[in-house]
Amino acid sequence: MSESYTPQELMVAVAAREIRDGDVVFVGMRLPILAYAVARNSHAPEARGLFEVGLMRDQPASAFLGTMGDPPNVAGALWATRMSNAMALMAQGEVDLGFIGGAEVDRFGNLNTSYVGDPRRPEVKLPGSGGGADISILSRRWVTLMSHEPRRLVEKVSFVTSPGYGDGSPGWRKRNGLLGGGPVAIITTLGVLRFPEGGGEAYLASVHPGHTVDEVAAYTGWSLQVSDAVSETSAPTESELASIRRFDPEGFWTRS
Amino acid sequence: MSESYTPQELMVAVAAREIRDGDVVFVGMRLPILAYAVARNSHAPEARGLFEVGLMRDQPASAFLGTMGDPPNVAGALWATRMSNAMALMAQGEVDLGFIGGAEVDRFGNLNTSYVGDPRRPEVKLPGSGGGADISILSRRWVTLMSHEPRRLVEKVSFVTSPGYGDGSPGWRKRNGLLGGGPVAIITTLGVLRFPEGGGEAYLASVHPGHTVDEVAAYTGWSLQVSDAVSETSAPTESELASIRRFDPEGFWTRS
Amino acid sequence: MGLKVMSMAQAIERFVPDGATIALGLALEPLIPFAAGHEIIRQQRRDLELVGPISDALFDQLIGAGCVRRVTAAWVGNVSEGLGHCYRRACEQEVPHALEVHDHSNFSISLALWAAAWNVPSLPTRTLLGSDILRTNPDLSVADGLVQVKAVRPDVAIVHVQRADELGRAHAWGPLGVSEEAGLASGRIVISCEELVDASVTLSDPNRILFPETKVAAVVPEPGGAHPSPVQGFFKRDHAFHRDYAERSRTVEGFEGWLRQWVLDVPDRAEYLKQIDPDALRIKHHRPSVPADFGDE
Amino acid sequence: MGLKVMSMAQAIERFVPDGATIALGLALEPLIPFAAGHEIIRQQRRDLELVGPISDALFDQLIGAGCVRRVTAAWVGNVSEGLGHCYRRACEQEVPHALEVHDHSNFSISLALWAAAWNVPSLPTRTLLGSDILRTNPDLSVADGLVQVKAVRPDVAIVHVQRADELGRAHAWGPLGVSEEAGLASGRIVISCEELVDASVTLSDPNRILFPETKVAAVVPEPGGAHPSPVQGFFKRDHAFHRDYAERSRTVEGFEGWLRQWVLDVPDRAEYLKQIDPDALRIKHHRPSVPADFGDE
Repeated sequence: MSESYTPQELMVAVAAREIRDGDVVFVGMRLPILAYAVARNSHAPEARGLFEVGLMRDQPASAFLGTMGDPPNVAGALWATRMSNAMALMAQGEVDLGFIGGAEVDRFGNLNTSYVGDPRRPEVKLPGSGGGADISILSRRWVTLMSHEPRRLVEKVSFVTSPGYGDGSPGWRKRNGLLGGGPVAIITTLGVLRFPEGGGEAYLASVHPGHTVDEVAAYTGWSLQVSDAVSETSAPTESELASIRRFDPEGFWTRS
Repeated sequence: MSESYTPQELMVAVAAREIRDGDVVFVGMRLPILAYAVARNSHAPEARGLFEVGLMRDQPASAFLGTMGDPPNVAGALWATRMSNAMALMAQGEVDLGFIGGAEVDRFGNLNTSYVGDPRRPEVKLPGSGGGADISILSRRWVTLMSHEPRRLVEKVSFVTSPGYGDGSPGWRKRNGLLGGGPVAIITTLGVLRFPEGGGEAYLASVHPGHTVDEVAAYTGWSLQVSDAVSETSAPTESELASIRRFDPEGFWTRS
Repeated sequence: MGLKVMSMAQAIERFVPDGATIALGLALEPLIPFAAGHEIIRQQRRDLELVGPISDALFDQLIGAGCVRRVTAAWVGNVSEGLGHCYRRACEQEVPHALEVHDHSNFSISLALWAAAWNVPSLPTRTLLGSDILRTNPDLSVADGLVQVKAVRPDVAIVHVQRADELGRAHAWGPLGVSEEAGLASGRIVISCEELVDASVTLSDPNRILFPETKVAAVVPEPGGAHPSPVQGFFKRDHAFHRDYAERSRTVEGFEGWLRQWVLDVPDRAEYLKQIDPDALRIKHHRPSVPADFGDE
Repeated sequence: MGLKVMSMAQAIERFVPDGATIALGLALEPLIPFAAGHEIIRQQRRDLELVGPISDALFDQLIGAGCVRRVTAAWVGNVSEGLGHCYRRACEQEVPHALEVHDHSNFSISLALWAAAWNVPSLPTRTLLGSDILRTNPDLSVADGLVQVKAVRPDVAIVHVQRADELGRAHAWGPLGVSEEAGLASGRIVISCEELVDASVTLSDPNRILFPETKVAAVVPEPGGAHPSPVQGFFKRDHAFHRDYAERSRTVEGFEGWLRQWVLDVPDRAEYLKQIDPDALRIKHHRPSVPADFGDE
């Protein structure tokens, strides 16, 4: 593995590539804030970022953000409003891509950010949905980022905070009234998992430089399907790295 | 009849007296705007005016208002917001008194501002509810002002835009889920009609100076009940008149 | 960049087709987009559905000119003068043709737009219980002691504001009526503005930006475009103009004369304004808001 | 006049009784009323229900201090650091005591507050379909393919703003989260502010006034009252402070030490601020908004 970038920097670069030019992106906390900044500065100059706190931006904030509500994210915003207005756009299908963080994900892309174990007396109480459930249900497509560990990529999440493809059966989302298309990628510290068109079970699409398919499979809590076309994830380019380091100069998100 | 004031000026003075100090008043168009200004300058210095356009005021506007959305009503406002926020306060029971104009009223205080005749092919198409239906249903108590003519005070309105006491049966409003208490007065060009505690049929409470009970009854489209304690309406005081003329200097509302 | 800026004629041509559902007059009495309405009349749009709470005389004019198939509104008339005579003729005599009316109250039209903004079929409310409006409007129903107000989704909202930039960030101030929910509920938004300003003005105050720019399809610099309605900081309401309209529109002939004078025989807003004395209506006493500091570092 | 202005101790004493349902942290990450929360801890309030979308670390602190019976929220933790350790201990080990949790998403908590603001039992939405949150929160149900979100009516909303006058007209700017609906939904509002200003400042811009003054019960001048959360134009977020809190609150002993240092052994916000370097956090680059002209004549 190259020493020239961290796993988080690679994840940010991969996440940025998920953003298409012109997309309205519902930007989550932490790495996605950087991913938006990187994309906006390279291949997606017409993207718009929507933040649940109640902001829309074009240009990324000019200074480091610890949270999406930090003052540099407000200065120069295109809209400072109420959360429900940002959610209204997403409920109308006007959000092309959302990012969600998760503590646990299963093979069908269901995320748990609420309870590990029985909700009535959990082993671990996680912080909860925030906007995650909203994004998973309402955005047109979404991506999650996660550290690749067997305790995080699990056979079955103990609580579905943010639904992916449910039980994996065809048409599960539509049958249950979920508006958006569902997850398109799980970007981890080891590789990128994707989903078949129309949803279903995740498969390994690419492995990060320095890692192997077997290693990824070993760190996954279910029997991982691997694409015939599995490839090596493209490393961050010089310009992606420069962008990342400009927006996270102290490495708060990408070097800790 | 004294020549020193017009019927409209008397109506404004009477309407102003309906405003209690500290009331939040949902102020309708035309004469009620003046009534609010008069009350605020005399016995109700702590009243607040709420305007459906999306305004709250303490001081009356410093200049003539043709509509509640005129610029002088905005300058110095305590809140400039959306209509739904003003309606929210009323839906919570936070509006003590509302004013509604009407084209027709019946003995139970039901107002018609929509259709005279069959709505599918009306004899007269009136402008509609505006906020009238909302005020009639949601404010704690309300008052209407009207020219006293048999075609306006009718046995039964052809369309209930803004419900008063419905069919007049006890508990009609509560039974139908209406939040507020209903109408308390109909202020006309000839007198003041009031309602019994808890609602029901209107009765003549006072006759304006220069008019008689018989005259009022003759101009009413139903057999009008008259209070045993029917009195003469108190004429506008000097200070009420001064106030009215200050806020309607050209007599746009009160002398045309 | 700047592709949203166009003339009113272009904006109406592109974004208001025959049969469209259009929301306008959304701040109630102020900021009514009369210039847009008159251009719609000039372009002879037909079968429109008009959506709004209270449009002052604009809805009456569009109805009289034969542009309108349906009105979904709380009130149609002339705020300072009373009845809308064209509205009456359409409903009572089918002149110039029949008109479908979906009656609302002010609160319920707001909720219909919020329902569309949030993409739900309807929203519940306690208002309208006991009102015959429930009998005539098929978009209202009662269940479990609450009124269900069906979503109303305009194709386009037309909004006049004090200032906007070329990318569609609009600043409006004063009471906002249902502007915000109507903009969010609509597929697109057409802005007309007193002043086209640099983005440094609009972005200096993102809280005052009324709509997400992604919804704004057109920005029309149109000073005086709300006359005779008031524009805080710019123009007083022209009460005499409303009175004159009320008097002349009492008859079909009177209305047609009015329409020729102020709409059909006038190519655009600039020419229209030459027939009035804008300086007499212009607000001369300024009351600038105290700035808010959006400092970030 | 001026009877609403009081100290934080007075405001909490008068308007936050034991058992109250209180909404706070309503703009999400910015403007969190930490000073108010700390005074609630000092006054040893018990059995509170906390309502809010994301409170950053404030909910965690109130829970750790034993003030809370129920949390109705979308997220409880530490935004830049992750898990809320006191929240974990309460849910996992009933330390300091058991906690009831009504899980929401950000959108659904907003709708719960709008339902209360509009005085309807619930509002419908498409969000949460397919989520197990529907299984654990009794305030959510499914009917006709939509989620019904039950109204949440706080007794009091506590809101930190940039400036307010003595009669309670508050100006806040930057993203507003659910501040507006929470204020309207609540019986009363307690404002804390960076600056107590003359009414000529607030009334110069009535569009920026956040709440109807009739709902505002108290105005507490409390500069720095939102630290360590950010306040546009005044203070940056104190990320290091959040990190320190996250580390120390990992254990009960660590949390108790933190609580003594920053809350229990400090009489008020002025003393608290002496322990930090406010100048290092103060925003020094100003970005005044371009005024809007509210001229009327």
